[in-house]
Amino acid sequence: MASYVLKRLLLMIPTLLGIIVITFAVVHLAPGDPATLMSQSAESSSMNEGSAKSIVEETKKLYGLDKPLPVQFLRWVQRAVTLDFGNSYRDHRPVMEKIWEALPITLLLNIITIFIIYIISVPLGIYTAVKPRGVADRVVSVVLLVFYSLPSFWVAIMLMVIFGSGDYLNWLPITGILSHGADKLPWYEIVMNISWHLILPIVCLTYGGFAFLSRFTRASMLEVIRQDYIRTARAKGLSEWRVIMKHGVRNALIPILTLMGTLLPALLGGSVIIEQIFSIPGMGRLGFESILSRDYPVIMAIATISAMLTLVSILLSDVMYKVVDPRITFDKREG
Amino acid sequence: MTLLQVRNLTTQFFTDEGVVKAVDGATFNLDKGKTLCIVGESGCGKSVMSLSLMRLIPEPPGRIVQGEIMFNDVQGERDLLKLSNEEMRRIRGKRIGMIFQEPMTSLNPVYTIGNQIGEAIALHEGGSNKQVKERTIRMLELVGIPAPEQRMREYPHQLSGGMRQRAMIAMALSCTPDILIADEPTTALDVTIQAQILDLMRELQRELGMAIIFVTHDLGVVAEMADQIAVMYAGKFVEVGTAQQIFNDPKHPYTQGLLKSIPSFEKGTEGKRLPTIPGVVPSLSNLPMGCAFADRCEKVKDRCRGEAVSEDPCNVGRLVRCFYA
Amino acid sequence: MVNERQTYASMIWRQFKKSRLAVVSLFVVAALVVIALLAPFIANERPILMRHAGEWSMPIFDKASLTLSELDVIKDSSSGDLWFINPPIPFGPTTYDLDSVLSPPTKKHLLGTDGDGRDIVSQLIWGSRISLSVGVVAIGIAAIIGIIFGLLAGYFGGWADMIISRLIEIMTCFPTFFLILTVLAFVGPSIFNIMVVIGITGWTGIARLVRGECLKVRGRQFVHAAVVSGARDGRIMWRHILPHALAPVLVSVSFGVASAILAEAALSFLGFGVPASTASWGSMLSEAQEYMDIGWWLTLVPGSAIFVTIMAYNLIGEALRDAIDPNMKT
Amino acid sequence: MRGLRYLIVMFLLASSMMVGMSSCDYTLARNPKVLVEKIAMDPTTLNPFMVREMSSHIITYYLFDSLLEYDDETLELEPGLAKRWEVSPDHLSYTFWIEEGATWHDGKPLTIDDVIFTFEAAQDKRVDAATIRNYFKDFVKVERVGENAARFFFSKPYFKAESVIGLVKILPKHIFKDLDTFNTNPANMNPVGSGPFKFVKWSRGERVELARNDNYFGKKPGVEGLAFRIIPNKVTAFQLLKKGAIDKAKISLTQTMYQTDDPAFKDKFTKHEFYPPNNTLLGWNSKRALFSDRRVRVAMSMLIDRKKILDKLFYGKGEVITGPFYRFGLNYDERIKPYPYDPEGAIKLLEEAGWVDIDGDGVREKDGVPFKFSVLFRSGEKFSRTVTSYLREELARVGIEMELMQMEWGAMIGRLINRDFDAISLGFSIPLVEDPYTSWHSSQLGKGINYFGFDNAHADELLEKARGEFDSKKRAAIYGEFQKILHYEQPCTYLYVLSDNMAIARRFKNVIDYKIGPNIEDWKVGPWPILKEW
Repeated sequence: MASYVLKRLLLMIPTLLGIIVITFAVVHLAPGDPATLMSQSAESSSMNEGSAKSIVEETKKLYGLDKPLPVQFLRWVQRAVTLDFGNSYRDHRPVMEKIWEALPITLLLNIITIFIIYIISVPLGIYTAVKPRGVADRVVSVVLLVFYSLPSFWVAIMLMVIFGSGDYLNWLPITGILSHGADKLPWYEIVMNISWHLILPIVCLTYGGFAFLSRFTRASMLEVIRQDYIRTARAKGLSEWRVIMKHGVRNALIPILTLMGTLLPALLGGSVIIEQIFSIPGMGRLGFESILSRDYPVIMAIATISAMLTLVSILLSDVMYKVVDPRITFDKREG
Repeated sequence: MTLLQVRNLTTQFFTDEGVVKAVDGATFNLDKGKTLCIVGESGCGKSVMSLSLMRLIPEPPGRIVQGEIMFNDVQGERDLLKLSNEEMRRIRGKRIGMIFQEPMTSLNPVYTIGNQIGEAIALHEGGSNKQVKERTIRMLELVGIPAPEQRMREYPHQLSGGMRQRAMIAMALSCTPDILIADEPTTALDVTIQAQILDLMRELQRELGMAIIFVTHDLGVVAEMADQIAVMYAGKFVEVGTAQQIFNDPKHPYTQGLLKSIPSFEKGTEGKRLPTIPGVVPSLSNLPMGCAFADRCEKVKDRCRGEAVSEDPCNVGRLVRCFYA
Repeated sequence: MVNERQTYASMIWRQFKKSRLAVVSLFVVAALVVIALLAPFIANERPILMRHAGEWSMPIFDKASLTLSELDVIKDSSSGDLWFINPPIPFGPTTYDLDSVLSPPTKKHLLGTDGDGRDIVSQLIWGSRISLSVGVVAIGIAAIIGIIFGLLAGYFGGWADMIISRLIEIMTCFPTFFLILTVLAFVGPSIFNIMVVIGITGWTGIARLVRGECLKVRGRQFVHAAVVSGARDGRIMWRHILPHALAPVLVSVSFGVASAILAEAALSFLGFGVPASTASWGSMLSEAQEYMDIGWWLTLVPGSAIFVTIMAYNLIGEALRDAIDPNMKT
Repeated sequence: MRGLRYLIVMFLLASSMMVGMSSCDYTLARNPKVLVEKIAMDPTTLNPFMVREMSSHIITYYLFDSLLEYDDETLELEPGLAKRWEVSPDHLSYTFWIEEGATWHDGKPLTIDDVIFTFEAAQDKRVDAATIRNYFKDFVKVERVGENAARFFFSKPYFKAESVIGLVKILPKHIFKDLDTFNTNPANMNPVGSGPFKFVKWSRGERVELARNDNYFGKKPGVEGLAFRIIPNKVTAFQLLKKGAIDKAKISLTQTMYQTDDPAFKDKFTKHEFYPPNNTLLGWNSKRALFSDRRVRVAMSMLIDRKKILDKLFYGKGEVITGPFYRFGLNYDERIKPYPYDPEGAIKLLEEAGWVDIDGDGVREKDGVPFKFSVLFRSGEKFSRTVTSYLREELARVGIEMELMQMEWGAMIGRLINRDFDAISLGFSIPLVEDPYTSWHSSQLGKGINYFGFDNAHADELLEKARGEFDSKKRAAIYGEFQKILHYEQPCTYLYVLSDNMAIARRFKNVIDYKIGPNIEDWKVGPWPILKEW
């Protein structure tokens, strides 16, 4: 196992390098460059006098963007290996500082989201698999599909108007994650305040995830339940609960674990819209704004860091795979 | 002493294609310490029969629609079909053990052998972890698995087929049940292993004094194991009798056909394959009005197709479901 | 237990038919496809068939023969020599009816108009082209790549697995949205590009799934049996392993089609959707966000369309899965 | 079964939590004397030299002072930090005397050294302020004259020099000592200014807070503080406004027309309409064969029913314009009337130019080339999308095929700067001291911002002449001439100056509706309702 993990960790290096090279190429070859964009506000759609070529070229020189691409790349790599991702073009602040501000917020959101999705979907999937095609199964499946079929931005705005506007139910806050001035309150009130702010965004981030995961769990559970060893377990006289929970779930978890690895990056990217609507300064918004303003150092840093996180989470899920299913070997065809 | 009295057991599957009468009015007795073999071609309802006894028919689509299974052990006589799920659960594994055809898939791949055997012991017998472990090791020793302490930490895929089936047997016998239902336990094994397993079962039967219901399609195995034989065809018992009766004096044309197709059943230990009787078993969802065997029967007469054949309830020791037997 | 010989497909179909919802969904999708194909005939400002000055013509087919202003002149003039059939919805998706801006559903505009006076029904009909093709083409691409790579990696293991796994990792780590953005910036925004990008970034999930199933199935008896009986690798993968992986892939695909439609809507929300000259449900919905409490029809109509389509795809997917899964049968 | 019980418990738990949390009120009280304004994006910097977008611009405006200021009403320059200024007769040197007693927010006095430092910094290539530097092409030097005065020298007389100097925000020398670290100086995030408001706190991505500068040398504002909340989504912003969490926000056309007329809203807010100096236009790339012919460009203008589009699609919230100047400024020549909507006239012009539908496919051709082009605009931008897609239909009626090409802003600017487009839909924000030289002089064709390929000798002459004309009336006359040429040539079709609509909380009094926008510094705080921090 240890050597396997080590091997995988080593294999991450070329992958990471590949990601960095591709990102760098894509970012720098994409039309529009930061110097040009710096001359123009990305927020209004009108031009001003600033985009004369002379201004743009002067700014390019200042940022070293006039150098050939390979030189720029090597410079970047040189700094990146010491985890120095440079300063943002947009506001000259260290990139890591910006990411450290945004990351905890997104992580908070996403961890709660993943947790809620799993804690609801997996039992739902198991439950519906135990009594397939029953009334409960059908109702759950239709309700979850209804959820899944609603575009998140539409739901977000709908919920915001209903629960957070002055017109209808003025119950919930619709921006940020902490009330202004609440940071001076005792910690438990801060926790309450944050939870209160998180209700709407978390609802919007989670509701769509239930359908896929619970259906997936159901499918995988259904297959497991038909296996012979479930019959064996029943023949042993185990209670139905124990049969499902011990002999069913662990086997059904195997394909669900494969999903875990891909869930993290999806959630990192998927929150752009929700962060935008609920004015949450997280990674999604940071990334989106960086892309719009061609803020190369930030984009590169986000790509690198999220790639690393993703790689680690994929590795983790593979290792878990191995832990959960003793049959799996990662070598060529077993004899 | 009669341990199990099955009367008119009927199990049906309600599918989209119609009602499948997988077991239709099965009636037999099982005595303590004896072996009953249920014989028949694949798809005739043998496995459903054995699962019905355990009340392990997947429901829906299956259901035991009628009959009774009188089980008579130290706690007295009771109808298994009338027990609550909880009561039935306490009988499974404890009073009636079961082993299956495919030892690989019948063991949970993600738990160790020891875990899976110990689970049943802990459930029915209780005891500390240590006691459970000791008993598990004892069971593994009993079924002839070498180095049981080490084996019990292994996963099913690390064992050979024969070892797996031994482990299955250890699991089924871990609580010294009164009855062991063995659903084609040797079919998936190769011949030498098969013989070892059969020997093991006989040995254990002697040692532990349990009754065995042995489901198989292999008459050679039957000859070796059976005290009583029930021949099953299309969901019905067509002939029930002692091993001697069936082998020496088969009455039903189907039984006769089965026996004829073995050249020499006296030394059947090699387990030669049974050449099939012409035709196939009819679809259980669409059985003919009269005798289900009519289409394949050499002695078929008009009456066979027109009228249902009833069995003779008085003659429990020997039953033949044929007008012309 | 079935007597008559059946082909695999007809067996699937028989199983599939059992889910009434799925059959309804199939009809819904079929109807959508028909609507999408016939969009020009259903909602168009040009007549389908016209007889003018003794000459027959079909103005919807080509821009030929008449420009629209000529057509207006002809239609306005009360000359007896004119005869024409208009499509049932006599508005194109970008026909601006400036006299009924933000009109609620009326006889003239069956589902109202948007803030620019464009007919909602017409946009809906034309938008079905985008939304359907986005889902199907994008996930089609993703499924093909995913299945091939997943099989290769899962079956051969070793180097193939390692390389493909790296590729999967790279793709998974790549911010999908950025790729879409860049590609659109490079080659210009078009619906085709959006589809391709969603496709080439979406295959990794399927590949991982197939690979996982492959690993699981590889050790089973029937694969060994096939290997022993001398079957070629391709055949083993295709005939023996793929059918086992197909069920989860189908689930993935059905959800994938739905999520591609949603992705298009999300892109529209962020301002990177399909070009403005093509109506799409996503762009309709994202434009409607401002009108949420004043023009219910603007949100409800495209919202329902997206909703119904996604539901249909998902229900079909689920029914298909149940039908195909060899273990489901009793 | 236990599973079901688990689910029900989970569900009840979740919903009771939600209801419980919803019914509680965690709001805190809000200071009614602080004005909360919505901005769309996090500012990138609070250093006025490096400002590149609206958010930073709005905030630094209150933090820093310049030597001169605009009068909101007359749009003329008036004293700011400088109490008076003099121009030499040859218009080559400008002397400014600064106010005594002006201080920085950290208490240090603002001296002439700060002024000189500011202009030296503006010249330095290390400083990320190429946009400002661009205005100082003809600037020679600045020198100190006496205790409180500085003199600026130019190499050429240029009427705009006064405003170029006067409008640069003055930076504190004692903070920015070293120009090497100018771009990354912590003060860029934590600024020390001299303006009517001082910096308090910046919670990234959420809000920026300013407090009134009670030591301000000039007129002190009526509000105690400003808070800028960063709300990217306009629907969110509008809901927040209705919740009473924002006091001042731009509202969209739809919101203005449909969602702000209920008594509840009117009870809390007043609506205002402003005309920021921003002209929208459709540019035709004259360097492309298709639009090299003046008649084609004019025909295009005649095919756009500007009045109708404005009235029907934009509720008349704007005015049709014909030239590059601010509609309500001195230079705009109202006598020039827009080309009327006249498809027949346009068709005639097109046919004169040789564009006739010969092969009868419904599209006009010339020399076998069909009349097809694409119009570029920013994706997600509603105005351009509406105008271009409406136009597309109109053009189709006369046999012109126009393809809509929307692009993300960065990519679109790239195309614009490289002149890689057929036609483009744009907005142009106009500096208040107008000089169309950079946009229309032929010298600006390649490197400058003359994007549409306008090249006219007479116009060049007029533009050069105007640069040396210091009498604003006379200059306006020259520009009137220029506008005529531009109108005749139609290198672009000017569309509208559109209005900005704004909702302002009623508790603010003395809100004056200048054409160009409101000035918070005028406002007083009246009686207030209970306010919450949402």
